[in-house]
Amino acid sequence: MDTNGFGQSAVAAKVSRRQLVKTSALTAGAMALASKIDVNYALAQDEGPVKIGWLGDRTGDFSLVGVQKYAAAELAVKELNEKGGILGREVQLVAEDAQSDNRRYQEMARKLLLQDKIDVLHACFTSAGREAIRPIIDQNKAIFFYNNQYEGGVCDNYVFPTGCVPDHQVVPFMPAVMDKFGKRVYTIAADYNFGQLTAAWCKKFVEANGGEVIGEEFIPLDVSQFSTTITNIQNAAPDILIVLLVGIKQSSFYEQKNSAGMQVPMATTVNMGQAYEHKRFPAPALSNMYVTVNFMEELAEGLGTDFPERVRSVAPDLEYVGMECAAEYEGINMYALGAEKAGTTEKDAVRKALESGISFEGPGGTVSIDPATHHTVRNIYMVHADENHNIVLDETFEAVRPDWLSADMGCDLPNKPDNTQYEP
Amino acid sequence: MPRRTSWLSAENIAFVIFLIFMIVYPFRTDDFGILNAAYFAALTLLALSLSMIWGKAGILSFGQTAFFGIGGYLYGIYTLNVLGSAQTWVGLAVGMLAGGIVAAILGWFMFYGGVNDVFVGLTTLALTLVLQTFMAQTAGPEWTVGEARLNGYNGMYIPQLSFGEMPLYGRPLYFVYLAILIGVYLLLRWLSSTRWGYGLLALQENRPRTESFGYNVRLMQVQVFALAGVVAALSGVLYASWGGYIDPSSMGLTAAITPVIYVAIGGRRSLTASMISSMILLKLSQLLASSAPEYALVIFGLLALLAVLFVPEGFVVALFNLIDRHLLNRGGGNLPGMTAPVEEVTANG
Amino acid sequence: MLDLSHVTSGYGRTLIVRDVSLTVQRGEIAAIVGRNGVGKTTLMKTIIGLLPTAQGAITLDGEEITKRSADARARGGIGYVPQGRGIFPGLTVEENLEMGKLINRQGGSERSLDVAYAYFPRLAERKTQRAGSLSGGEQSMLAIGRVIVGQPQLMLLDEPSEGLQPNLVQQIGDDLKRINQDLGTTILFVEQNIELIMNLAQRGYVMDKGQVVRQLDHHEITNQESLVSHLAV
Amino acid sequence: MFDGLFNWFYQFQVSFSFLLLSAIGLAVIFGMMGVINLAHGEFMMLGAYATTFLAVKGVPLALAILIGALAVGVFGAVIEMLVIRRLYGRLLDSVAATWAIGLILSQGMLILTGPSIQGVSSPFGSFSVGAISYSWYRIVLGVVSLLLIAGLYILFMKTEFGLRARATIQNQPIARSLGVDTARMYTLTFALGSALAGLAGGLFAPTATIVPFFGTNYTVEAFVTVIVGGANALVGTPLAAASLGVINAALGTKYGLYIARVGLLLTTIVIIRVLPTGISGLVERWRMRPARQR
Repeated sequence: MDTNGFGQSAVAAKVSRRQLVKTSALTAGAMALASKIDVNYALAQDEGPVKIGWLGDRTGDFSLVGVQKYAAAELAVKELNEKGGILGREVQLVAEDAQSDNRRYQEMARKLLLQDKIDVLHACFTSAGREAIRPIIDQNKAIFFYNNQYEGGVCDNYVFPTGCVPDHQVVPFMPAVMDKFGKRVYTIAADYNFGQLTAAWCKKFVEANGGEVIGEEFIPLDVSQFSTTITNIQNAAPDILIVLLVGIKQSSFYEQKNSAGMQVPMATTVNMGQAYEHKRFPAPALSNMYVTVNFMEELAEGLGTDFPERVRSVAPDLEYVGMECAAEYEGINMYALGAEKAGTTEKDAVRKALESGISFEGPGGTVSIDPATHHTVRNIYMVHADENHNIVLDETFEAVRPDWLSADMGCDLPNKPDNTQYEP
Repeated sequence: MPRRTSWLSAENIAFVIFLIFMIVYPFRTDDFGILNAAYFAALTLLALSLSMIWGKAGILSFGQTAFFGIGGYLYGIYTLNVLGSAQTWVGLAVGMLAGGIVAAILGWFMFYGGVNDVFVGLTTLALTLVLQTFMAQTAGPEWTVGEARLNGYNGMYIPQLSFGEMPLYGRPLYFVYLAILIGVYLLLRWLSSTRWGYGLLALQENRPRTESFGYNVRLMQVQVFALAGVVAALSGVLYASWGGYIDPSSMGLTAAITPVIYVAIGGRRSLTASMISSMILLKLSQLLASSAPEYALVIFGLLALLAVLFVPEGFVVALFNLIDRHLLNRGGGNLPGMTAPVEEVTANG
Repeated sequence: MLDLSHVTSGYGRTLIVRDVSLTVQRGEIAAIVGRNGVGKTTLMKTIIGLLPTAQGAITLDGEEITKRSADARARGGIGYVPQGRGIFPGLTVEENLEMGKLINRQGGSERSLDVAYAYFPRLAERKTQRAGSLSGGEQSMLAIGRVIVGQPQLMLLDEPSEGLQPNLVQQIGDDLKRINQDLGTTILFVEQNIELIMNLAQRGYVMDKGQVVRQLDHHEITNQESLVSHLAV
Repeated sequence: MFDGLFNWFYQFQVSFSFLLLSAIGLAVIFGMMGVINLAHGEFMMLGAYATTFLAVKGVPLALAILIGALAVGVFGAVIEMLVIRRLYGRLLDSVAATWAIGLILSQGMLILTGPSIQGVSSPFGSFSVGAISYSWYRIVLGVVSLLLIAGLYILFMKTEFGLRARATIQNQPIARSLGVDTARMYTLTFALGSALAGLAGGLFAPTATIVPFFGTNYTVEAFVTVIVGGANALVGTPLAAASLGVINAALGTKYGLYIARVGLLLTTIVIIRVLPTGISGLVERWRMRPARQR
C-alpha cells in the first residue's frame, strides 16, 4: 500500500486544466486534480475471496427499493458460490447501508474501497448518491456498477450503468402511447436532475413524433399536496399525462388525482417498476398508468423465470421484486462473467473484459454491455395497470440499444477516456 | 465565572490526550482510517461552530448547515472558475467569507429585529429549508456560474485543496485538517476567555442585565453569529474538498439537526466536550450504520434521549466535572453548566 | 395556625432563608418586616410551596405540609398574593376571579365572585376588560379579590404596597382589615412600608440576612420610631 | 366566472385545511408549554398508521380516525410523563429530546412494519364544477378544520379546563398558587396536542402514502404555520393558515408549486422579522392596549 499519502503519480496526461474544464460539462477541475492520484488501490489481489462491495439504502427514504436490491445481491452471491465462485474463488458480499444519505455514501464508498479492498462496487439508487461517490470511484480507479434506472448520460470509464435509461424507456415508448391516446402531452416531474432531464427527453420525442407538450410542471421533492397541479392539468385537458414523480412524498399524487376524479392515461419511466405503487395504493389510483421496464414481478410467468421465488428464498419477507432488483442481480452476474473472462480480478483487466461485450441471461431476458458507453442492451417491456391494478403487458421491445451517448455525444470509452455526464 | 487559577483541569487534560491521540492515530491506521478521520475533523468544525453559538451565547441555530452549504458551494464556484492550486486556498477564504457575510446579514436581520430564543431556531431552520429547496432545483444548464454548474440535487463536483500540482490527500490532508480544527478550537477558546467571551456568557443568562453592564448585546449577538457562520462555512469547504462534492442535502433537515444532537450529548457549554463528542459520535454512528443498519438510528435516538434526560450538562462535561472534583480537587468545577439553573428548581413542586 | 420551625430554603444551592421559626395565630394579622433583600419574598414563596424547603418543617393547622406541592397547599387553604400582584394579564377581570374560585370546588361551600365585587366595586365595572389593561391599584384589588373568592383560611401577601400611591396604600390596608374582620381570614404579610405596617399589623417579626432577628408586639409594631430603627438602612 | 371563483376558493380551502391540520397539534403544545415538539410529524405518522390499520381491518374510516387520534393522545400523555416533564425550563433540551423520540418512532415503525403498508382510499368520490372535477374529501377536510377551530375555541374559552390552561400559560407559578395542578395541565395539554397530531395524521392517511416517514410530509408546513401564527393556537394558527393558504393557492395556481413553496418560506422569514412573535403576538398587542385608548 501507499504509505507516503501522496501515492505514486500515475502517468496522467499533461492536459491543461483549463482545457479540461472547457471540454467537460460537469466534472471540471476536480477530476483533473483527482486523476493525478493513484493510491495503488488497483493492485491485483488474486488471492482469497472475491469481494463484491454493495452499498445501498437498506434504511431511510429509499429503502423500498434498497431492500429489493440488497436481496438481489444476496441471491446473486449465493448462486455464484453454489456454482463454484468466481475464478474458483469464494465470493464474499461486503455490504454497507448508506441509509439514503449522500454523506454516508461517500464515507462508506471510501471504506469499502480503501479498508475492505473490494474488487467491485455495486451501489446507489438515486443519481445524487451516484454523483456523490463518482469522484471517489474515479480517484481510486475502481469498478462501479450502477444497476439502476436513471436519467442517462454518464460516460465514465469506471462506471457501468446497467439499468434503464431514456434510450430504453422514452424512445420506443413515446410513439407507442401517442398512437394509443393522442398527441397532446402534459408533463409533471420532480424538480431535480432526474425529472428535468427525463422531461427534456420526453419533450424531444413527443415533438419528434408530431406531438405537442401543452404543459410542463416541475414539483419540489418535498411537496406532497397536488390540488393546484391537478386543477392545472384538468384545465389543459391533455391526452396523456407524463408522470415523473419521485419519492414517497410525491407518490401521494396518485390517490389525490384519483379522489379528485381526474381520469387521464398516464405514462412514466419509474413508477410501479421500482416502488410498486400499484401494490401500495388501493385501486384504481394507478389505473391506466403505462411504464417501460426491464422487469417486474408480474412479468416473471410470461418470461418463464422463477427469479421472484429465488429472491424470496434469501429474503422471505420481501414485498415486491421490481425492475431494480433484477438489474442488481444482472449487474453482479455480469461482473462475474467479466472477471471470468479476464481470468483475474485485476481491475483494468476486468474493465477491458467487460468492454469486450459481456452477455448474461437475466430475469428480463438477455442483457449485454455496450462497450462504447458501458450501458446495457436489453429487452424492454411496456406494461400498464388496469383498473384493478393488474399488470398487463402491451408490447415488448427487444434488445434496445442505448446509442445516443455514442452516436450524438461521441462517448467511446475504450478509446476515449471520459468522466462526464452528458445532457440532451 | 470560570476560575482561572490553574490550567490543570480535566478539560485541558482531555484536550491534550485528544491531541496526542489525533497525532498518533494516522500512523496506526490504514488509508481509509486516515481519510475518514480527516472527514470527521471537517464535520467536527460544525460542532465547534454550534458549541460557540449555542453553548457560549445561548443561541440555538439550525442554520449552521446552511452556512456549511454556502461555504462548500462558494468554494466550489470560485475554484472552478479561477484555476490554480494556490487559488484553492483563496477559495477557502472566499467560502468562509461568504458564510460569514450571510450569517452577519441574517444575524442583523434577526437580532436587531428583536427575534430571540426559540424563534431564532425556527428562522434559521426556515433559511436552511429555503436554501435546500432552491439548490435542489438548480439542475438545468441555466444554473451555471461561470464554469461552475450548480447541478441541483445531484450535487456539484468540486476541486480539492492542493499544494502545487498535488491535491491534498492521505496524511498531509489529514494533518492540514487537524491543524485547522485545533487552530479554530484554540481561537474560540481564547475568544471565550476575553471580556467579549464573558459578555456572551452573561447575555445567555440575562440579556437586559448584560446590556446594563455596558455591553452592546445586539452587536455581540451578530458578531458571534457571524463568527459561528465563518466556522461552519470553513467546515463546509473542508467537507466539499474532502469528497470533491457538495449537494443540497447538506442543508436538509437531518443535516441541520445532527450536529445539535452531537453537541447536546457531549455538553454544549464546553468547546472541548463538543469537539471530542462530535468525533466519537461520528465514529459511533458510522459503526452502527455498518453493524446494525436497521437499528442504528433507533440506538442513536435512544442515546441522545438518555443523555438529555439524565446527564443534561452533557456526558463529556459530566465526566470532566467528576474528574475535577474527585481527582483534581477543583471544588466547584470550572465549567459553567454545573450549577442547576434556577428555573429548574422553582419548577419542582 | 401556621407554624414554621427551623425553615431553611433558597434557590438551588444558594440558601437565602436560614433557620426561620415563626407562628401565626388564627384570625390575626401578622407582618414580617425588613429591608430589601433580606429574604422576605423567598420566605413567602417557601410557605406557599413555590420554593422547596431545604430543611425544617411547615405545619398548617397541625398538619405538616412541608412536602406538599404549591397547588395542594393552595387547595388546603392558603391564599397567596405575590409581589407585583401576579394577575393574569391576558385573562379578563372576571376570568381572573374565576381562577380564584375554582380552588374551592373540592371542598367547602361555594362563594360567588360577588364577595370580590362587594369589597372592590371597581372590579365589577371592569369585569370584561383584560386584566393587563388595569391600573396598578386595580390590579392590587384584583389580586386580593382573586384570593378571597377562594375562601382561604390564611392569606399571604408579598409587599402589597409596592408601586401604589400613598392614598391607595391606606385604602388597601383598610380593605384588608375589613376582610380580616368580616371573613375571619388570617393574614401574614411582608412589607417595608411603615404606614401600611402601622395601619394593618397586629404583631410581627423582623427579618435580616435571611433570619428572624426579633419579634415585635402590638406596641412595637405600631410605634413609628421602633419600626424606623428596624427598617433603617 | 363562477367556475374560476369556485376553483380559487377550493384551492384556498385545501391549502388552509392542510396547513391548519398539520400545525394545530404543534401549535397547542408550543403555545401552552413553550415546547417545540420535533416528534410532531412522527405523532402524525402514528395516527395515520393506527387509522389505516383499523380501516383496513374493516373499521369505518371516521371511527378509525377517532380511535387513532385517541391512541396517539394517550401515547402523548405517556411521553409527557416519562420525558417532557423532566425538561421544563430547558426548552432547547426538549427540542433535542423530541427529535430523538421522533427518530426512534419512525425507525422503530420501519423495523416493525417494513417500508410501507397498504393504504385506504379517500371516501366520498368527486364532483365537478365546469370542466374541473374536485375531491369531496378535500371539502370534508375543510369543514373538519373549521369544526376543530370551533371546538378548540369552546374548550379553551368556555370550560374550566380552558381557563386553567390559559392561566397556566400566562403565569405558571401563580396558577399553582391558586390550586391548579399545573403538572397535570401540562400532561393533558401535551396529550391534547398529540391527539390533534394523530387526528391530522388519520385525516391525511387516505390522501398519502403510508410509510414510516409519513410525518416528514407535513413538518415543514406545520412549523411554518406555527412560526407565522405565533404562540396562540386559537388565534394565530387559523390566521396563519388562512394567510399562508392564500399565498400558497395563488402562487401555486399561477406559477406552480416551486414558486408557491419558496413563497411560503420567504413569507415566513419576513414575518419573523416584522412580527417576531407571529400574528398572535400582533393581535395580543392590539388587545392589550391600555383601556383609555379604546
